[in-house]
Amino acid sequence: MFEIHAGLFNYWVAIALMMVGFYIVIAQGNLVKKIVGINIFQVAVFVFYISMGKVDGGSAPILDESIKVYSNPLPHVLILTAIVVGVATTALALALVVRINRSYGTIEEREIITINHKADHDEDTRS
Amino acid sequence: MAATAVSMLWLRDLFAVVMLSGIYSLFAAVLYVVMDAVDVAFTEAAVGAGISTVLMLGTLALTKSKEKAHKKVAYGPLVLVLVTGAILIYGTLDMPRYGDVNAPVHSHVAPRYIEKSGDEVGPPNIVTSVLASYRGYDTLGETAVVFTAAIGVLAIIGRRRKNKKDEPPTAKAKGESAS
Amino acid sequence: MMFAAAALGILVAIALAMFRAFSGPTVFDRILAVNTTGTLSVILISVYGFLTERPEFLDIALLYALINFIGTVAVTKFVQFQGLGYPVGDHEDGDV
Amino acid sequence: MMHQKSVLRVVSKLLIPPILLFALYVQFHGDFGPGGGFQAGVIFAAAFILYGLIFGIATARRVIPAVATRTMLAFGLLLYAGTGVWSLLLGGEFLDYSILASTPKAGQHLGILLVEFGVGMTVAGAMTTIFYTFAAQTLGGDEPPEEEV
Repeated sequence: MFEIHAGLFNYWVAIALMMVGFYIVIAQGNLVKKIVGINIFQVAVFVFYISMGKVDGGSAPILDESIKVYSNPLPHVLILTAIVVGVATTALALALVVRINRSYGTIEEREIITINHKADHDEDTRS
Repeated sequence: MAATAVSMLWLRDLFAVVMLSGIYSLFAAVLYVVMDAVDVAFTEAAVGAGISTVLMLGTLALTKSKEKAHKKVAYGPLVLVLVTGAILIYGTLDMPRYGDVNAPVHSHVAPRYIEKSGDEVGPPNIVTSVLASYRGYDTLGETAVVFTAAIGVLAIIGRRRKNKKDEPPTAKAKGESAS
Repeated sequence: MMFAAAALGILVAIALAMFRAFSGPTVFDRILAVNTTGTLSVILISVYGFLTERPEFLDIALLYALINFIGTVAVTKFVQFQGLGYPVGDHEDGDV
Repeated sequence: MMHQKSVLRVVSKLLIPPILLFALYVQFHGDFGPGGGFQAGVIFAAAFILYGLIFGIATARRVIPAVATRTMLAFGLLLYAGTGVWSLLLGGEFLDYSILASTPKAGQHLGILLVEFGVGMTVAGAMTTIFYTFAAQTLGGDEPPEEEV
């Protein structure tokens, strides 16, 4: 069902997902949602890599006597490590969000910018 | 899967967004299994559906789970995204078709891994032998990244150790420690 | 053939669950939808393993089942207590 | 708060040992099937996370203290790098496992086993540490999080 051999369809799905993630990152103001957007983007890149590694009629790259064609194991290795790094960096980003919420009391980008501007302005008037 | 992503865009309730991102990663993992990447599917299943969701919920518990109202469509970013997408799709037109055996990706290092790793390294799982042996440096650096991320989280939001002499434990804490 | 039909049926079921997850008016609809989707993908992976005649990848399905449970517990706990680490002692040593 | 949820408590008590066992299986079966250090570490951490969710962070910290997870975190990376240095000391190149045992193949096997174990420990330690930090935040300070601003 998923195995659509219409040539480039897989890449297009990956690109569409990537763009959705990209749009969330640049257009939405909420920091948690931005992180979700980064995750969507990430998974889209992973899907792209894995679809490049697939070989027609190939099987999973685990050696077995009865199997002749294997899919390319190299993208699998790269993506395997990328996923774990991805979750580690996501955790770091979420920690930053928590810290921002603690100092600013909000996780909306615009409000943070407003607060920063106000602080700058106060400093200017004082000096 | 794409529908999941798009609806994540529209939903304003962050809690629902987090749950949908769990579903999204489940689908991604099924997709990996279909594309023969069993190891990757394994990782995605454990990481995406489990740990990520728990961490996001942890963050939501500390912040607010409702998003503020925003403009319906931001046109500037939308145009930028559409243009980028169009350029990328134009780029894929020259790419080898999905599943092509003669694609350049499959011609350089991969055949050697597939043919020799059984004799040179041993484990039947090629991914394991490439990960740990051929590309051991990569994995070392990557482990270091995970280590650094954990240290970073501790440094950013870890609770400071309380000075016990200054601050006697509260009655509630005493009760808990007794039980 | 039988497995293909089963896979098709599972896909339909997933689509139904997804609809609930998108539109779900209450939180509990969504929780149930996520849980159902998880269970269905466990079955889908198992069926796909038999479909391609390499059934040794049932490990993944097993892992899914476990992780799904943990995720659901986390979500329900979040809904009920608005936090993950509820009984937490104040007398604990800090992290840093 | 979770004390009266006896179904959850019993089920998770029944589930946690199999999860830990499964993690070890994934760790050491990674040579033959899907799996390896990364996945095993995450599953291992998931068991502790489940425990923490059901019984509370304070109890989970009594079972596996934060010091232990941090030690795991550091020790795993050290084990990985140490394997490289060991092969260096034996006269090979950094992370060249062939020299670790009498035959190259046995050496490779040993090296992969050690390295994967190191990765698993680091990932398990990292995930558990991160979860502890996030969960302890919830009611971390003496005041509720809303007033912490």
